[in-house]
Order: sequence, then C-alpha cells, then structure tokens
Amino acid sequence: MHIIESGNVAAAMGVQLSRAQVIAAYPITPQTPLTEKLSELIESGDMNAEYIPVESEHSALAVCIAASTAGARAFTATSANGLLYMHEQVHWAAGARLPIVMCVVNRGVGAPWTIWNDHQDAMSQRDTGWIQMYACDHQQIIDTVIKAFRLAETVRIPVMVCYDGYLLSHTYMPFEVPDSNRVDGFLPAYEAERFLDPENPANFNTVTLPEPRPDLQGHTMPGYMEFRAMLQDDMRRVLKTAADIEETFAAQFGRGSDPYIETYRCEDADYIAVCLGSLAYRFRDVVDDLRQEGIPVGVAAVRLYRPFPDQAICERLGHAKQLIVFEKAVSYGYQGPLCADVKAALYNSTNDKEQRSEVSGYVLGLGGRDIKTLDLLNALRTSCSPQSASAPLQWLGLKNQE
Amino acid sequence: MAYIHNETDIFTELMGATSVHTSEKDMKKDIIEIRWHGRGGQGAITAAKIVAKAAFESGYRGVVMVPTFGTERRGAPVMTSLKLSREKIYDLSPSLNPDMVVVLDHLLLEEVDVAAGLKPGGWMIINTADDPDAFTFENIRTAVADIHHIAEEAGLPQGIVNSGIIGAFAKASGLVDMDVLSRIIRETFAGVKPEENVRSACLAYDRTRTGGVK
Amino acid sequence: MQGNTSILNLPKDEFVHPGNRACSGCGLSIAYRIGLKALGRETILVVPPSCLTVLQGLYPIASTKLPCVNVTFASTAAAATGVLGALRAMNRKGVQVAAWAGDGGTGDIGIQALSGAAERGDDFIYICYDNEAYMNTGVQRSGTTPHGALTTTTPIKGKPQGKKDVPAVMAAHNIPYVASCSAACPLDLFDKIQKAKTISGTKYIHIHTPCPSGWGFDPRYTVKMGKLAVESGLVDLYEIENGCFRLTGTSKSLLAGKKMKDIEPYFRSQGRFKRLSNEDISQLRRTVTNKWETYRKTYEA
Amino acid sequence: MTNEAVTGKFSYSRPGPGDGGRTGSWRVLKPVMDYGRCTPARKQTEACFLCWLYCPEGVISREVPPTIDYEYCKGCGICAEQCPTGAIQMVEETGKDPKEE
Repeated sequence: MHIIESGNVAAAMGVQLSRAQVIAAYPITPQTPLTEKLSELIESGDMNAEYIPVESEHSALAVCIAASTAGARAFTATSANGLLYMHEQVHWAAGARLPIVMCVVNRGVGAPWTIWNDHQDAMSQRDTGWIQMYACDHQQIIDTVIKAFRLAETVRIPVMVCYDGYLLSHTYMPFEVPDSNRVDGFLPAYEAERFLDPENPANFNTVTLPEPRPDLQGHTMPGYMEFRAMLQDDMRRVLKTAADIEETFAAQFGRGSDPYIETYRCEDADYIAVCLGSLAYRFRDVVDDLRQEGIPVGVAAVRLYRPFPDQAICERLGHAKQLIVFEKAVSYGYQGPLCADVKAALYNSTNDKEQRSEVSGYVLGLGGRDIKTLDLLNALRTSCSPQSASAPLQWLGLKNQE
Repeated sequence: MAYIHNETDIFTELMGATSVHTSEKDMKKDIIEIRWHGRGGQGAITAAKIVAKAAFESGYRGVVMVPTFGTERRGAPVMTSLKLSREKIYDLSPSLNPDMVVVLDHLLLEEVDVAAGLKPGGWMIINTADDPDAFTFENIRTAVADIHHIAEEAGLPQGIVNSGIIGAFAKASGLVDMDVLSRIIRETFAGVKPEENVRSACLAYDRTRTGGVK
Repeated sequence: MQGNTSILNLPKDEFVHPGNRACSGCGLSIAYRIGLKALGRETILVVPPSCLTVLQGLYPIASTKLPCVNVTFASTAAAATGVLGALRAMNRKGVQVAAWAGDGGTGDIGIQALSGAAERGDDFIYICYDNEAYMNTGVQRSGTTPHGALTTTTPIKGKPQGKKDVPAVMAAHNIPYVASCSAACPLDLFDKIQKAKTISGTKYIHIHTPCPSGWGFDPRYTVKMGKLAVESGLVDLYEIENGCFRLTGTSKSLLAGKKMKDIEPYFRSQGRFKRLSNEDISQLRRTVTNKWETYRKTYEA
Repeated sequence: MTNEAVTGKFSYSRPGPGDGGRTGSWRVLKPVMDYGRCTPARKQTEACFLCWLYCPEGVISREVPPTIDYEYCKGCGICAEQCPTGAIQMVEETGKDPKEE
C-alpha cells in the first residue's frame, strides 16, 4: 500500500511495524511529529508499546538503555542539541552493546540557535560506536528503520537512522508501507541472551579494569581495551551483515539498493559527486543535465556512514578522475568529515598515485542555507574541468557580506 | 477512478508556459508546481496534502509537498509548495517559480508577495468575496471564490477554508477530478464534519469565477 | 508503622557478598545489606556511579546477588523507568525495580531525572544514601553537605551554605511515599522499604549514612554517629505517606518526650566539623530547637 | 550468535565473594568474642544478634553462638562498639590465623 505522508510519519510507521516495545523521547524540532505520531499510535491502541514521556533527551536514551538491558526492543529519536545532550548515553549504549534504534532527524547545532537542517549533529556522534545509516527519501526512511532493528539485534550494536530535518522530515511524498506480516517474518521478536533477571542475577556495565582479570572459575576475562577492540571488530563485520540484511530485505520486499553506496550514473563517470542524505537525490537532476552537456558525471549517496564502506568507495567510485564531496558538516580546523573519510579510503586503493582519484570538498547548506540547483550545477561543472585543482574545503552558497 | 479532468490540455499548457519564459536552461523535468499561501493554523498544508493524494491516485508518480518552515506561529503567513510530475521528483526545494498560486486568505495579498515568481499565464486562485477582475496581476489568470461564506453555508464553523479552497483549485486548474478529491476530503476529515467539508469543496467548485489574462 | 520487624525476624538471606571493596566501617554497607533484605530476591537494581559502584564489584565479579544495571550518573531514575517499561512491555510481573544512588547522584546531578520520574509517578523505589558529600571521588562538597563541613572542595572554612532538603523536594512532587531513615537504625529502614514495596507509584527513601573516611571519625563509631544524629534531633526518622507526615522510631520517642541529646558531641566528634565555632554550634542548636518546636506544635496532637 | 559470544562482548559480572580479595587482611584490630558474655552463647538461644545486625560486611553468623568470618572481616569494630554486654573485644592482630588460637 502506498501512502503520502511526511518523513517523520514514515519513520513512525517503521517503528510501529518493527514492534518496538519501549519508546522514550523528548520533543525537539524537527523530530517532534515523529514522536507525536508514535504516542498517538500507542494511545489509540494501534501499537502495543510503552511510551515514556521523559523530561530530557538524556533520560530518553537512559530509558532505552535500561529497557534494552531488561530485554525489550527500544526506540528513541532526536535532533541537534537533543542528540548532543544524550552524548554520554550514546557512548554508553554502544559500550553496553544494546541494539537500540534511534532516528536522528538532522538539524544544525547551536550556538547560535538554528532549527534547520545540516549534518553537524550526527557527525559529532560519529565516533561513539553506533552504526550510522542515512536515508535519501521517505521510502528509505521506513525501510531503513525496519532494517536497522534487524541489523542492531544481529550484531548487538545500536543504530542511528539519520534523515534530513524539514527536507525529509516535514515534506510529503508517496511511499510504500511494507506489509505487517512480512515485516514480522523479516524481523522476529527480540530475544536478548542476557537480560536483567532475578532468576539469573548479574551486574551489567560493572567497572572494568585496564587489564584482563580472572572470573570466579579462574577464566581470564577481558579488560576495557578488549571490549573496545571487540566493538571495533564487530563494527567492521557490520559491513558484511548489513549487505546480507539488505539482500534479504530486497528478496522479501522487492525493493532495496546497495547497502553502502547508492550510485546514479557512476559506472562510466569521470566525476562523481559524493553526498549523504537527500542531497544525493537532489543531485540526480544536476547529473542528468550535465550528462546532456556531455560531461561524464554521476552521484553517489553514502548510505552507511559508520562503519565506513571504504572498500566499496574504492571499488565503486575509485575509477573516477575526481570525487567531489558535498557535505553539510565541518570538522572545524580541518575539512568536511566525509571528505576526509573518502580520501582516507582511497589512500589504500592503489599504490599508483597517478591512478588515484582526486578528491575535493564542498561544504553547503549549513543551518538550512538554501541549496540552489543552479549552484550545485555550477559547482559540479567547475569541478569537472580537467584544469580544476582539488580543494579540500570550498564553501558553496556562502554570501558575501559587503 | 484515475480519470483526470482535462489532463493533457493542462499539462501541455503549463509546460508550454514554462519553456517560453525560462531564461536559463531548463533543468527540470516536467513538473507542475503549485504554491499555497495561508496562515498558521488555517490548514494550507492539509489542503495541499489532499490534492497531493488525489494527484498520486490519478497517476502522478512524482508527488512532493514541501512546506516552507520558519519559526511561524498561529496566524503568521505560511506557505507550502506542491510539485507534481509523471516521474519521481528529487528537488525538495520550495517553488520559486510556481505554475499556480493558491491563497487561502485574501488579506495575505497585503502582507506577502504571493505572485512572486508566478509563471506568466499561470493561475492565481484566491479566497475572496471580490470579483476576479478586481485583481490586476500582470499576465496571470485569476480565479476567485468566497470560501468564507461557502464554508459557512456548507455547515462548517467560521474560518474553516482549507476544504473549500480545494474546490476552487480543482475548478481553475482542472488537474484532479472532483470525485477523487471529495473522497480524500471525506477520509481526511473523517472525525470532523466530513460531509460538510466535501460540500464546501463542491460548492466552491461550482461557484469559482475566473477572469481573463491581464 | 512502629517496630514491625525485630532482629529475630529479619530475613537471614544475605544479598551482598563479603570481601567487597567498601571501606571498613562503611555506613552504606549496613544500609545496603539491610535494604536488600527488605527488597528481597525479586528485585532489579539500578545504580549510578557512587561508592556503591565500587562496593558492587569490578568486572567480572559482582558483590551484589541481585540483578543490577549500572547507569550514567544523571540518569538513575530514568533508567529505573526504562527497566519498568520493559517489564511491563514484556509482561514480566512480580519483579520490582529499585534505584540506589548517593546524595550527589540524587540531589545534584540526578535530580532532573528523579523529578521527571516522580512527576510521571513511575512505580519504583528510589533509595538515596546520603553520606553528605561526593565520597567516591574523595569527599567533595555536594548539595547535601551540611553547613560548616570541611570537604576537599571546602577545605579551609567549611561549606558556607546549608544542606539541601532532598526529601522535602521529593515530597513536593506529591508522591505517595517519602521516608527519611538512618543507616544506624536498620530496623526502621527495613520497615520503611517493606512498606514502600506495598505502595504503587514513586517511592523515595532517604538514608542518612555516616561515612568514617569522609567525616573523620573511627570506623567503629559509624552506628554510634548515626544514632547520635537522630538522638540529638539533627536527623529525623519520618515518613510522609500520601501527604501525611509521621515521625518514627527514636524521632517519634523524642516527640513523645524522650530526652534529646545535645548536638555538640555529634559535631565535636567528627573531623569535618572542626572549623565550627561554639557560636556556630549555638546557632545550629537554635535551628534544631526551632525545628522541634514546630514538630511539637504541628504533630504532638 | 551463542550466549557466550554475546555476554563476552560487554561487562557482565556474576555474583561471588571476595571481589576485593581476602579483606581480612585489611584489619588492624581483630574482634574477638567472649562467649561467656555473649547473650545467645550464654543462654544457648536465639537472642540479641546486634553484632550480626550492624556488621557492614555480613561476616558475623546468625547462629548460636555467633561466629566471625575472619577471612573477610575488615576489623571495623562496629560489633565491639554495639555489643550491649561487651562480649567483643578488639585486639591487636598477631598475624596468626585466629582459628589456631
């Protein structure tokens, strides 16, 4: 069944279909309609879950952490400063290996206050040990939420499903709502192997020493660093698991794309725009247009940002003369984080420096700055000229203050 | 069910207008853009959503509705852009050069440049008691309906204009069949006077008056 | 509720293993040991960073025999709500949730989450052991450190401000049960936790908990110090059940006419109060006298 | 994924004694019971048990007569302080196993 609804409602329906059992959230623009919809679904009886109207984002994730430790499927959602207010909990959830799913409705962060879209909020949580997936449209939002639960529970690592505030959260477009029974088949009930249980008492997240320590039976158990190495190993394994899940989903629902990078006209492209989220779709019209001019361009949407699909970047995009990263975040004092990641990925792609793709970066759309199709077109066209030197950070859409 | 009133004519006409007046190279697919102006709380988004659903059911694969968000509160001017196309639409930016403009409250004309960017030959659809010829937009076709009174006559409380304006839009644009719209209005307002809302839209459809191009 | 429990009918089950890392003579250890007897086996504990985190054990060994989740400092009450939500969502009945946090974790960094949970009326017992400073990090002042006490962040003159009345803050949330107890009066503590178990909604239990290391007295006097605080009218044992305030145990006896001890020995036997002048103590004495005058006027009938 | 595979990935501790080691070694003074003064020992019946009630470590048995687990007793002296009959004395540690005395 297709419906026309907002991106936030698409996310809420994904959570409903995923049968999340405990939901806790605190209102923040532009996430609010998502949690409003979930509370409505629960209050009306259309969804069977506990909705906890917490007093802060910090508590929202606290509820999810505890509920997940007790064995329930837990969900929360936030944006911008709400996500930053959760920050220590974000780390905690990953370290405790809890399969929580959180929607991050991307918004710029203060100061100064902004309510509009960019990706600085999610980027600032990049190194927390969460899987990060980005959606380009409403269909991907609803599908990704469902896939995220399965992925999280398979690898015991929490997942952020990121989608653009306003651009996706508050726009309306048609999308197909997956059949509930088929979702149940795809995503069976969550069974925690270990949970808070008086029949089998244990202490979770106990202080852990720098060095391994024997348990009561004399077995050597991990120190803090071993736990962290396991998280890293498992995060790298997510690349395989995510691909398997994407394949299963596609087989069951007849829909899906590359789990890592969704490419458009990249196969024979010499110049490829690389982006996260809805911007990648926005670029498709630009690519079509430049192709009409005879310029061999393509666009790639990075869908899985952590773990970073470095190998796929090399294999799928490494043939291009130049990769031009367009992103809505800055690692202040360096360059755009995605740009840096793409470069790092390509570093190992070939030993022949001449063969390696050049990478340049644009930062645009911060705090909701309007992105004009013409600007995208001109920027990409300029970058496509063989004479253009690659620059790590160029501002796009910045207005002179004279 | 998916019968589209005057579909081909309107499409050709609108697209023709687009191509004539685009100064730079037209990068867009064939997209019809309708910009809705209302006030916070007036239901412009709901109205545009109803049209979006009807258009999707009528065969438009590309349907995108983009509210423009600031920090508006109830009563402040708001705007939403509805884009319709035969193909998936990727551009989620607001309509700067709409083919049609729908104004839910004629007093907005004094506050907002509702005609900004409206393509020559495009439609301006206004909720007003005035005559269509009272408006002097250059090279624009005007359609008017007195939705405030029509809605009251239909049995709606004062100020409910978003269902009625859909009728005026349907009449002027000819884009979507009134039967489809009526059904979706009924579904949308299932809990709040569905029949009255449908009646308001249908009455508005019948009583919409159009002026010539100035 | 008076004296429901005697030593002889106190449960023999122990829920804390010996050989844990608590300091010698730890007041928390007494309160925790007796408190867990009252809570019983069908309990899930939620614990933020505090001395209890250390007492609980280091991976992979736990000193507590009940299931327990360690959570971030500011999130205790919200986490308790989360466990509760999961139990309800999964239809696991007959298990109660108890949060157990220190005074800083409760009255300072944890107050927002606690206030939120109390406002929602979430059905768990929140227990605060109040040793009147951040003891786990090495005796820094907290909101509940009393006036004049030396801590490592009020090292010379003592804390200039007074003690935050956290039970009163919780009572202002109109929750069904608030109790004030002492680690030195374990039977009173036991009875109050037992009562809290029978009440639905948010229950708050505040335990005055002497700390020999942080307060500067010999570990053998932990119980004596706690009792002295009660007997001299400084710390009151009470409960507020559905808004109805009642003194209990020794505090009730004081109201009934039992002779109250002077406050001076309590202050003079702790290193942390060595900067208090005789005048300070006279001032404190007047405060205590006024408080008890109010009690007498209000509750004697 | 097996249970172990999951539980081995995060800090999950099982209950057991002696997390802090044999904390009896922390003692400077050692409580010694004089059963001639101890009420339950003297009366050979369940009584008093204040030492058991107040012991922070739970290392005094609730038996007739009560005994002290010196392996874990930290020697705080609360039992000696609270014993109403003065049956518990804190004595210098000799370094010898008290059971041998």
